[in-house]
Amino acid sequence: MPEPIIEIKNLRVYFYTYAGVVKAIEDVSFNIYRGETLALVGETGCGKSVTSRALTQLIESPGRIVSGQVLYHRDDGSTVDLLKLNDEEIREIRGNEIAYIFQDPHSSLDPLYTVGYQIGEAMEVHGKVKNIKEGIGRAVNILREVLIPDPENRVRNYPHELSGGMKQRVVIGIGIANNPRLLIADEPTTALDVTVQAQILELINELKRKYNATVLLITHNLGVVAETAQRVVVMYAGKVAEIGSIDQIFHNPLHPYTVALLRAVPNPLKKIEKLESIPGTVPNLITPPKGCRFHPRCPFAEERCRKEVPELKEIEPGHWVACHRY
Amino acid sequence: MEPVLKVEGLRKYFPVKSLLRTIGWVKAVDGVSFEIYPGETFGLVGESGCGKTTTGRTILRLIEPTEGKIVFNGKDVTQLKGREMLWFRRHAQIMFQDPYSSLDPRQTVFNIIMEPVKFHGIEVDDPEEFVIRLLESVGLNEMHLYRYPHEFSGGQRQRIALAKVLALQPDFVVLDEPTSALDVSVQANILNTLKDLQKKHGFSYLFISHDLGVVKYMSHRMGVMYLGKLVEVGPAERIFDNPLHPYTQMLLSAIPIPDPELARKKKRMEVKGEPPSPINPPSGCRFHPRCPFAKAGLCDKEEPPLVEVEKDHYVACWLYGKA
Amino acid sequence: MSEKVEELEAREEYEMTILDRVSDRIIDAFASFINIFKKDWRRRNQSKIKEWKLMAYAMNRSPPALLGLFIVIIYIILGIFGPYMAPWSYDFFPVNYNFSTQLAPPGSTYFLNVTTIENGYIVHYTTNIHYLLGSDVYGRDVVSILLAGARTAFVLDIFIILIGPTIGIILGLISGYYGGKVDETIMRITDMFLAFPGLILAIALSAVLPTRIQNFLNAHTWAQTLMLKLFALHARDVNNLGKLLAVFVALVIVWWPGYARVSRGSTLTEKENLYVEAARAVGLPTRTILFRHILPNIIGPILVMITMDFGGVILTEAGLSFLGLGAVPPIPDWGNLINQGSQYFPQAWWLVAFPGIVIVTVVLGWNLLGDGLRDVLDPRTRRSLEFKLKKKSKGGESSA
Amino acid sequence: MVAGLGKFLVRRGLTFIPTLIGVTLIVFIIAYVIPANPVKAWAGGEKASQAAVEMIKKEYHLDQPWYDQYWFLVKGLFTNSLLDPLNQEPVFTNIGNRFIVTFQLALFAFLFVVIIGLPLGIISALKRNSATDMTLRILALIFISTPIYVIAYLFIWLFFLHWSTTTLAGIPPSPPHKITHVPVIDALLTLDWSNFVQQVERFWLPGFTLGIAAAGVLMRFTRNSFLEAYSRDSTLFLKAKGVPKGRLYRHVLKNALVPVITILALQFGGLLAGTPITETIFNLPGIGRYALQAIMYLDFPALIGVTFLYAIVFVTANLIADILYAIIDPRVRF
Repeated sequence: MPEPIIEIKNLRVYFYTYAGVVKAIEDVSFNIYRGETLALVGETGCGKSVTSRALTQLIESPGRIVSGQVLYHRDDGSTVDLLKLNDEEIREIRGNEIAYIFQDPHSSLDPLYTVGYQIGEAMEVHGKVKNIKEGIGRAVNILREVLIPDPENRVRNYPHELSGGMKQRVVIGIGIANNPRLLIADEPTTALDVTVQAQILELINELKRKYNATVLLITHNLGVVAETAQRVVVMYAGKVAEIGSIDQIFHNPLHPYTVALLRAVPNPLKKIEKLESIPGTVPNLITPPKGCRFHPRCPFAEERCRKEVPELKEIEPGHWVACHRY
Repeated sequence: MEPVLKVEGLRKYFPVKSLLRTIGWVKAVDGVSFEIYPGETFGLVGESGCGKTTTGRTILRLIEPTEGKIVFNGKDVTQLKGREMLWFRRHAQIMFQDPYSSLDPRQTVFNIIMEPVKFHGIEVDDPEEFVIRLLESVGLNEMHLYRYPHEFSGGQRQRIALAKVLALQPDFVVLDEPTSALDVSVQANILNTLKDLQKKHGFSYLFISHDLGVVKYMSHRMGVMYLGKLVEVGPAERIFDNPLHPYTQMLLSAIPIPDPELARKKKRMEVKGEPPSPINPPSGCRFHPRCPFAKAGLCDKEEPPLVEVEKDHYVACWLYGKA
Repeated sequence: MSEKVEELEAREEYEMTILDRVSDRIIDAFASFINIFKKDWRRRNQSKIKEWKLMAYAMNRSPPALLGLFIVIIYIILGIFGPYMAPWSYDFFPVNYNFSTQLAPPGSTYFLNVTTIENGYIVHYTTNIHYLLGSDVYGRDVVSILLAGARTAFVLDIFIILIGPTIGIILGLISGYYGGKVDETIMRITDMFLAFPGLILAIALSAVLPTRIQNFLNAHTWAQTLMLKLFALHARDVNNLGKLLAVFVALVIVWWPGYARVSRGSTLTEKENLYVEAARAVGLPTRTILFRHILPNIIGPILVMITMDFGGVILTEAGLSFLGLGAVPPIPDWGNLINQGSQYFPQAWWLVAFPGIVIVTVVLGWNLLGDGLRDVLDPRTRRSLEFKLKKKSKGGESSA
Repeated sequence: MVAGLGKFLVRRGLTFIPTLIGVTLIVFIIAYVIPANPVKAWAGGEKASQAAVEMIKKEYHLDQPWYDQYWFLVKGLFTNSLLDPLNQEPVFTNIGNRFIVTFQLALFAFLFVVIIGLPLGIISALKRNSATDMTLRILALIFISTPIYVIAYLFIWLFFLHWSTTTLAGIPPSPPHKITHVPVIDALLTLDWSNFVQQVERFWLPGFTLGIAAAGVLMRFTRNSFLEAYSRDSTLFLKAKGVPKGRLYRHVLKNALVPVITILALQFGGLLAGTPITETIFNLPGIGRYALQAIMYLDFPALIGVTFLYAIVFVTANLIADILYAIIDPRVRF
């Protein structure tokens, strides 16, 4: 039985925006197991990024974590609820035990500081080095580890002097600088070209093996999921639709949304006569549909789907789905 | 059959300036030739900065070409002026990638669609009826007539853009990554609409994309671009089944396959380096620094020509040339 | 925690206020008015009308902006009708050998024996003049000058802002859209003007221009009549028009470069939007692209700037007359009163205080309005209001 | 990096040359082409003798074609041989001492702008959408809306007539040791406290008056700039790195300062422009008043000298802004 490193229970995040209360995620629950790569997939606005950020309270105003628990199991056997920690306690975990990589390397880095400084800073704020200067020294090794050529000179470069792929390597370098136990990669390759994407995914896998870390990979690209993850959580409109291993999700999808999604993606290695599209549009999360949030677009929707919110049920070992059909 | 569009030796260089002097050229498009036949979709794939978007825009003379011939329905577009240019503007259209910036936010849907129609002097009995008909053909309706773009989702906006293209009844449309800003579920919808319209009206498409899966789904024939040059041209099915150029092979091996079983079985090739800057492209074959099969003394010296290796399947690589 | 959520939701709901209904009425009336001339206008622009109403709601919920609007409306009314509301003519000062009405403190009253010619007869009568806010160095009533001076300020203000920014915006649009050599030339010229401190340039121009302008006026009677009507001046002041108009020309010259810069910048970013390229792709002429597509999209922030500059022009114009340039007595002018007062400060404090208060109030009014417009023009504010009003009305139905 | 900066400065400096040429041309047009008959005014008004007029015409090349007049003028400016027709002294000699007064005034004003505008702007941003923020925003608008000539008299009444905390007559002597030629800085450098206090007593009120509007502008600008920098993705990434609040704000502030610096440079130029009014009211013998005098007497060589000086200061301020910009923001150098 795999042991969980993170247990997310009934997480709920709302955004109090100009336009009203956006119920970004509601009652999201799933586990992340030690040593796995878990992919969180879904379309724009489904709440996958919000979920990943809520883990360490990284929700900006007007957002607010309304309820839920994030149980974090430390190596020493102790367990903490990350949502109960105060600012300083959670700060010590961020970037140290749980590190992030964001989508756009161009905007993640501060343009006014050298990459060496920014890597060194990540170590310094967690007391891994005495001062930034020592940190910059250590940054050379980190740059070497993320396969940046000529690291001795690159530490002195500013972000704008590097290509997109190189910047993302630096961002990854900042992520692994403190040897984190959980690495959260939020669409790490969306802004990059396919060939660079392949290299970055390869690098993340490599580093994960080396440090025995756990990876939470957030993506909308089902191809990336199939090639890198072991388990998948499919989200739709702020809720978890389905959880399973990649083989379960890709070869035996249960939720009508997952089924439709897989039929909408063109596979370059298969002959496709006709892609199937999902009718309708993603619902507005200020006034989400009652009952199952997918029912307005679902071909199998019945009266019950319009009224009752489906619970997440385990259909086969490790394969959970939130749908009234099961 | 006569091609709708024939591009020959198209080049577009952008100057690089420093202290008022030109110190170099970005060779965005460097000698590209292909043709597109009526009712056909020609796909153009490549990574960002390879010149595929510049190619699309240069063909429509949104950017003036540095060199080369663009023959559209028998007329050289680069020589057109005045009335004839307007004729070209009407019959060759473009649809853009970003649905959020490609519609003027201050105009109603009605105005967005009618402005070009009025400008080109196309006679319409009842403008409202005309626009409603168009909206219906792309899956919108008369409720949307007097709304502003911000009231629509990304997919709906691309439909409006499509209705606008349809209004001028063009022969040829450049589709510049029309779905890359959209979610997969919406993307399938737009792609299918595009295919249906092509069947109905006999449009020719130049389909530009970086997504190999989408290109395969849409195109009859396709070209692969690398640093301003076409490295492989041929029927789409053939290129995917039997990629000849090492770059095409690298692209295919780098692209993630949405099927775990196929992904595990997929033939993999190591992906080396990043695309170099188009300012000073490598000598000889531009791909040689990243190519696992590069032969010193040949690939880094001489540029391979685009040659027909099997029927209708062209490739620019010394592996198939000087044997 | 969930209590807090409900509280937040509750606080974010809005009801239609009386002001909202008033602004709705005004906008509806305006729409019907246009509808008379343009068939179907109201139906075709329902989205736009809804947007206008939402803008008005946003305005109605911002007290500072409302205050600004109120001040500005008063200013405009006084700018148009001020000279006719003044108790005395702007150049009337009593001459009396027994006492001096010069620099009379606020609240003082004098009895006057007036001798005038009416219908060809010499008329004598007695009256009294009450200096509510005191009198100036000539013995003119400050209230009357302030009211008549509103017209001077208003006319200069409107015309300078109509002309200066328009020139700037057009040059900026052209410069930003074409780029290259055109851009380089226009921007170098703009830089030259920006390198002058605006006030110094204005001072220099208003010092050298009057003679030329006066010569022009003297040669063209129609221009004289027009200007006298515009500024509501007596025909005998025709020789002072040159100095007044010099300020006008000077400020127009000073006021365009800033707009050229800003609109060039916005055009540069705006033309990156694909709709501009889409317009080129269907062959639309540059003129249409610039004025029908780009201009409406960049005008928002410029409108805010224009609103605030209505205040800026008043400040600068009054500053020039404070320095003795531009409007000189007997032409009624706020800055000129302060100029007079500065020579008798602190004895004649009212000559600085009252025009000062008027200037600060009006300028602040424009600035508050401009600042409020910035929020009103922000589409996010409008979306939010739309949502909250909708929600409120829904809630009301269900409870009823 | 240094080479990059040098190249950048050369490039930037080159664009200033046409600006300066243009400025002299504009002044030339204003001074020589527009006025009806300046010579008469210089020679002593309407009653000037024909001989005197002829002499002045010859001296200032006014009988020559316009390009010759212009060349004479520019050459005169650069060699400081252009004479002020009123007192027959070279123009820049006349300007020299006055400029120090004006510069010192602008310096005081600038100090007030920075110490009022920056912190209040940052506070406003940190407490955004609160009552404090609202108050500060309205305060900034009031600062912007109040003309110098109103606020000056209010302050004179308060500080001079009422509390007598300042003086309005004469200017204190410069300290004996001249290092920068700016009295207050020299006094500070030579630790001449009594002189320093004298300078401050005389200059703080005019400086404060002159700077208050610009402080309002800076407050608004700093607030927006700070909020913009705070809302960037890089801030979220810093949080995700576990960076503590203090250091986070340091990153944000540095990013926010990049645009603020340009505004500051422009404001320094703007402050100089506001000096004619301030100097007149506070009775300071600076170039603002000199310029006014020159205009009143149609003393155009002096006017050209002053505007040329203003343009140079403006251009220099811009250049300094560019240098600071390039130092803070590594992207500019390329």
